[in-house]
Amino acid sequence: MHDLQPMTALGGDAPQVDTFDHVTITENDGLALASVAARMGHEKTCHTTLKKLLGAVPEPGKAVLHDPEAGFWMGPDQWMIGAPRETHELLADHLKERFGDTASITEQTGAWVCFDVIGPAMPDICERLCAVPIRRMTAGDAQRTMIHQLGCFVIRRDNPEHIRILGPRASAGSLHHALITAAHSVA
Amino acid sequence: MIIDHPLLGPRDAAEFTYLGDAKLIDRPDWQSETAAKDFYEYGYLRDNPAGWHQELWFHEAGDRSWLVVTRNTVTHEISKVEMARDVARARGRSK
Amino acid sequence: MTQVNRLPGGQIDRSQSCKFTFDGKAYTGHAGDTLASALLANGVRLMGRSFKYHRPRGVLTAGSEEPNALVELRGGARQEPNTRATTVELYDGLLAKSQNRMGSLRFDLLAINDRFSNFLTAGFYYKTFMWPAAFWEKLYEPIIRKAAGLGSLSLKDDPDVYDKGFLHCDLLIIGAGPAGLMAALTAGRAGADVILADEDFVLGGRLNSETLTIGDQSGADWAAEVVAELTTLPNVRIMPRTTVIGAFDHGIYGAVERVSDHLYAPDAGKPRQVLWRIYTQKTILAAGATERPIAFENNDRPGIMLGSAIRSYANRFAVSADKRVAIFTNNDDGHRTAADLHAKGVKISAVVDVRPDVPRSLDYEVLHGEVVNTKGRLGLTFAEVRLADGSMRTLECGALGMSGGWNPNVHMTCHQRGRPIWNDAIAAFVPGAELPPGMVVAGAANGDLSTAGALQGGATAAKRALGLKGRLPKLPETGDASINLKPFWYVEGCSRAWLDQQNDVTVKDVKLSHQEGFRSVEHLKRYTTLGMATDQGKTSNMGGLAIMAELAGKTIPEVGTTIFRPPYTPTAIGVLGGRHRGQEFHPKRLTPSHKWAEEQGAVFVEVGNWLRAQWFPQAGETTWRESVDREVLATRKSVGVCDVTTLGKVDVQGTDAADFLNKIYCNGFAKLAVGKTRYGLMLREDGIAMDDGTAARLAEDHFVVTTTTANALPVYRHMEFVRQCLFPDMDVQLISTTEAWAQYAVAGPNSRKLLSQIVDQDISNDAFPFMACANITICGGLRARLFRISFSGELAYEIAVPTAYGDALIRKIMEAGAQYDVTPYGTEALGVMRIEKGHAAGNELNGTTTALNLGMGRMVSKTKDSIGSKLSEREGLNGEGQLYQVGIKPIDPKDPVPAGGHLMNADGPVDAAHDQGYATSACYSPNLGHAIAIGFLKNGADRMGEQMRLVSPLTGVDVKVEITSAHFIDPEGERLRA
Amino acid sequence: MRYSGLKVIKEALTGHKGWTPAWRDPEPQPEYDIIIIGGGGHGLATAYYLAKEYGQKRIAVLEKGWIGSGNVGRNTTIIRSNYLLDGNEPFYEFSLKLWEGLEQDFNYNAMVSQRGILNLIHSDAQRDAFTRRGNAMLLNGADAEMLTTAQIKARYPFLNTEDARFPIKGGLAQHRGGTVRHDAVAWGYARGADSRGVDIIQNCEVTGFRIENGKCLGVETSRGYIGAKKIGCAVAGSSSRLMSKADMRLPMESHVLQAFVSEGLKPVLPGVVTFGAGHFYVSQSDKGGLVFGGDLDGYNSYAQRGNLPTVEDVCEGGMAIFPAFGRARLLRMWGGIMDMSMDGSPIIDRTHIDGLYFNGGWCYGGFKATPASGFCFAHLLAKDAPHPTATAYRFDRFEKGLMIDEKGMGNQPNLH
Repeated sequence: MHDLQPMTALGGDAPQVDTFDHVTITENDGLALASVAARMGHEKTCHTTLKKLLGAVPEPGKAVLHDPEAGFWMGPDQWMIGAPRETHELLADHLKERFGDTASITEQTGAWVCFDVIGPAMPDICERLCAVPIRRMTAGDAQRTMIHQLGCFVIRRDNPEHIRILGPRASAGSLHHALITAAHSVA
Repeated sequence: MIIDHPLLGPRDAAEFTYLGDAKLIDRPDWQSETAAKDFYEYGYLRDNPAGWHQELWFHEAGDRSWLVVTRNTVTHEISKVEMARDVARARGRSK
Repeated sequence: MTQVNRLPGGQIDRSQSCKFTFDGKAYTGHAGDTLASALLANGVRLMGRSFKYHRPRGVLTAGSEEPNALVELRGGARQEPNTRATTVELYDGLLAKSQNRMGSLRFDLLAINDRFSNFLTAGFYYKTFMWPAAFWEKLYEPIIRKAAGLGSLSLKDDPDVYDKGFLHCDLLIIGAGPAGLMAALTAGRAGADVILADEDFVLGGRLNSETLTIGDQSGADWAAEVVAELTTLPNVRIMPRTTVIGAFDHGIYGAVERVSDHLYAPDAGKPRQVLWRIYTQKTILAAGATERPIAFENNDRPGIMLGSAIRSYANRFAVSADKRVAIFTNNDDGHRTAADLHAKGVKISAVVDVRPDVPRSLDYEVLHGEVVNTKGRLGLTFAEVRLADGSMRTLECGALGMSGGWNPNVHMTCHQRGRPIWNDAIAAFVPGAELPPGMVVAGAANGDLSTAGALQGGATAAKRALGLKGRLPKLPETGDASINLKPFWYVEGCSRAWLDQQNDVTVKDVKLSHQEGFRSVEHLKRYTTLGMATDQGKTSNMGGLAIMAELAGKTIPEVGTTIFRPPYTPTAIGVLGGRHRGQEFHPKRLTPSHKWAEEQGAVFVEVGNWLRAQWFPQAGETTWRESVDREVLATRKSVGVCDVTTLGKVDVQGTDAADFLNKIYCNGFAKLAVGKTRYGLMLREDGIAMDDGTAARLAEDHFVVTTTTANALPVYRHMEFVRQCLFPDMDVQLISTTEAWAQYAVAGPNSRKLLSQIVDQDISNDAFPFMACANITICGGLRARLFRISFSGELAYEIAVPTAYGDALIRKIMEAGAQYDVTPYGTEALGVMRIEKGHAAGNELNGTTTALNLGMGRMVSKTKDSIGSKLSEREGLNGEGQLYQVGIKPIDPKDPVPAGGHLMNADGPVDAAHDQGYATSACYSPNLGHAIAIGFLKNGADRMGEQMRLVSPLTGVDVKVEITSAHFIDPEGERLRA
Repeated sequence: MRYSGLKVIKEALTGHKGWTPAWRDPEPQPEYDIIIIGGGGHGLATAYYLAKEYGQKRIAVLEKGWIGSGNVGRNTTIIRSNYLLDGNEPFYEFSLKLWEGLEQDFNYNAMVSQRGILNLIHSDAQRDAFTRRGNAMLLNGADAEMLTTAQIKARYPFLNTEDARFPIKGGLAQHRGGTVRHDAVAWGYARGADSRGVDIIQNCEVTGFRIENGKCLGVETSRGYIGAKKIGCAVAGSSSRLMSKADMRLPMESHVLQAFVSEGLKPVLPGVVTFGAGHFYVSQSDKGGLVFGGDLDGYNSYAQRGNLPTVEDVCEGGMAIFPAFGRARLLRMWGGIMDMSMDGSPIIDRTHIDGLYFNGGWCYGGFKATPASGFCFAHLLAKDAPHPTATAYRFDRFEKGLMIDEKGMGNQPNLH
């Protein structure tokens, strides 16, 4: 086994947590991610495998919040699969084994920073960040949108006060800054 | 503006990048005898109508789909939004 | 000073006193006052100066349409010019100054302009100031600029922050007067998601300014009760202090919420204002109406106000505009003002009514006639009235209310294509048929000037907008009636009668404009500046139009209006910029080695949104060149390492992946072996080079494509276009992986030795030759990718690991490379080495160069179809006289060869007509010991060894140079393959 | 009537009774030697120079609305000749020279204000590109100066150089650049043309061309048929619509460009500043308003209005370099329709139809070109040969691969 230590997207050894009166913003460093894109002519098989994996095929604009693998729709015939990194460090390899030639698999773990925003002020914060209709979204809604000029995924979780935001990892600092200032604004 | 994405529903046009006339789908045959002229017209001439216009938009901050949007250039009204891939196939494009 | 004009009653909070100063003088008002009402309460009528003639100005209105009472609010960096005193909520410690004056407000030296007003008529400046030509910039213009303008900016950075936000609703209601409130109540009770926005800080609109009753309550109490109910509805969002500024396409509205403007300063971390982008299905415009003035001689003196404003001040703010008030009206509304004031004990000098059948009053005198002139230097003292029988009367008064009728606030109905239509009954423009989609108009904004009509209109509009069935709820009784207006715009024979009080446009100016042929409304506006003041014509346009129509022998609707444009009221530029300021203007992209590079003291440079290490200064190095030279020499001598994560990376998979690359690259990829990498040149369809990079074939159906840092996004977009729109049946899948991998270039003769200690497999030249690529593991098991490619021209590799391990890898490389003195290098050294090697980069791929220009003409395959190949064959892009990429070196090694310099024949003239080419990229080559450049030269391929001049008159350089191959170092490429 | 300070004084003392209309309002005649379609800056300038410089008679300008109601009345008033490429720089420098003597030439104060224009530089690559451009300007006889950040700061002390996301590393200045009172340009040319006998016919919309055997004989208008020996089209923004009546497809798209003006302010900005790392440029009008703009909205449009994202984008750029502008208020915004050509450069050329000439594709650079555009179009119409500074603006340059692409964006008009 190698001895290289990963660093979080915000540049720390451990994920960052910011606590406000009405909301907590947590850097979530525990996600392994890989994209799955159906190969042409293999869409049905690919769907079957997805269904076995997640329990359902995520529809456009939706996530399937399944355990341990969860997934959301990224684009036509393309999904992002996530799982705990501790147990799924080689998620992409495992998916490749399961999907074989029916799908193109690409490791995405390193491409994203993930923040969990939890608390009663979550909708107010969201309204200052992006154009998703946050108060009309329900658990399992997943939309890609712009936050501070960054293309992000916004996923509404089971807890009605919880939103998960995936943003481009290289801009983790800027995204974090946007979240924190929004939290200050509405606090 | 709001573009009613065929898969995702209404989305702010600010999430999209604009390319132009959807005739850009109709790329000429490179081996045709008139290829030089065809490519010039394909690349450079535009109807540029004041009225209904089919045009290409890319959902850059979304699902990365190219869409064909039928929009009125005078009123900005949008009457139809299609997946560009479907339009391309319907116009006979393949591999 | 005491509040001499304060009346009993009103909606101010007398328990809360607010101290404030105006022009350095201290006053006191109450919470609930505006600055204007508090000044009036304190007997202050003179509040400003007009734009051109610097005439004394007092408050004209009680709302956001105020053209006169503009002040510089607050001080220091928060100084806020042109702030309407009528909309400023009074707070304790408020500081305001008058503006647009030279000297004091009372003794403005520029008031001399008024004396010369006869020379300064509309458009006078187009006819003079032309001689001598140079005097315009030197003399005339500076004087004009200094005298013009209104308030001043502090020129300090705005210390406040601004937010942006996004709201979604079923129904947006603009305006919370009787119509808006009734609409909100109807929609809110029906369960719709409603946003109710009003620019005022108290909801109710005119109800707060009137004495009329709704049911058994005062209008203001009714409004408060409705607001209280709305507050309890979770589906209704009430937004006071929020101005909807514009109706944009497809139901998107911009709105500005003034979160902190009523405070001394925003609370820590809180924004001053928020720009909301509201997405709504339906909209009810209930923006009310604006009263209009009447033009008569000297109708601009402080104390002369809109009648409705006088009523607002009296009823809502408990302020009388003066001890003695006269009214000039063409409708019943003027009489309401008189009645309300009289009831509060204010002396009414008289009501002057132009209508023959004047309503009588037992309480005050009513005259049938016209106000023909006024007196009073800094404030109104007398009004001269010509009675219907021709006799004259002088009225002593300190305030005069003008009631010329009401203009519905139709602005937002016209923000898209709509044009208003004329309504004879109220002699005003009302919303036309073509409204922004989803919009319904209600109440006074729709020309319905009665309260009963507003309530009914609001309820009906809500039902219509939401498609609600059933009957209207029972509406309360109200006590107002029609205003019986007789259209009357200006007093016959007047000349210096103000239409646009701020810009000093008078009746005379409109007449002159017509005389000189400026007869369309657009010409009138532009020639006279009528309606171009900060009130956007709200108080001025109609009068001008009416006179224009009369002069042209047309009706007002035939003359038409100018176009209403956003914003509805002037909007702080700061709030439109939001949080995107300073370092947050654009997000930053940091590479995985950023933290490590900071520890090394790296100097960073912006590359798009990326921050990249530019060089790594070491102790004792005093100039950047020293650092860069060291980095280059060390790399070429032993080994260097550079973070190249920023290069775009696209994962291309699928059974047609190779065919796809054949389309997007002008050179061939079908035959590239698995485990090999190839350089690829991508053309735009117009045949011009778009981008270059490499494609590594990791498997039969899997390529990794790299793009330049700058073009990562457009290239990805282009690839998706080709995939989805041109070849929709190709089995190929794309996804960007730019940020998924941390990638480092390890370059130099010792790079293999260094990496051998890190990677888990054999990378000898045989096992891993030049242009090889593979999925590998490093450090005993971490997944990684290795590419044997070189930008520096040295034996080199690029190694990639998942981003989270990028920091660990750079530290590992430094540790493993210590024995070879591994040197981190930045973008500058990277640039030097690629220029030494003659590699094209952004400066060469400038969007106008072809493969041929870049010396790669033969790469464009003729045996396949690829994007851009056909149009690259055009005659103008081929043949004699084309530019070719060349190397440029100075004859005298001490000379610079600056990028941006132009190449000229050694013995020819130096001018544009004889331009031979230009240098694109230049650097000092520490390996060669002199400056070098690459550039483009006409027929350059045939001119090797030629001596030329490189001139840069802009930077004072003119040097002799020699044209060489662009490959300054290792032209045969032996090092690469070592 | 000649305008002068003396005349103004005389009129002021005699009740302004002597002022006459700045141009006549003639009925259209059945036939003219030359018809110019489009009463904007370019069309009026063309007519003016045809009459004044090329001795042409019997000229009419047909305008569908009121003169000056198109782009000459809705731009951000900037003039400059800071171009890079051979096909452009001599032309725009010619234009700038015409601006310099314009007011005396047509006896109208259009307030040509050579207050200077400054393009900020934020990267080394940009500096290299601007160096090349500045040298091209100097080699073409224009003026250019590379300024240091300190020199810029001395002139614009409130420019954000301390906390800038993209540091300001210098700037390319053209001191002869500046601003002009845009409406006055139309009026000045109209008055000058009218006084030389040109018929300016307003509210006369061209509805079609009468073309027989490949020759254009005249135009159908809302006021009847009008014949002409030569017809020149100069209808920026409406070019495609008009030329489609002659069955022509053009290498251009129509796009909306928004512009903005703030409330009046005491002088803060001495010259014109453009922000090279954002989408923002600004100057201050003589009335005191900050006049600013940025990028196109980006989609084809004939609606003279834009949308909120572009408004925000422009103001973000403004706040990034001038954070002191935050407390100034935006007073008005509007949109103009730009005929964006495929390489970002204009066309002044004959069409394939005899007697029909075209001037258009000015993108958003048409205002500064007004005098030279009129002059060169007049030259083409009068002599049937391009003016020496406008030889590159041909229709066939796209088919031949001779694009004049200053920005290097290729055949995508919204990127120019």
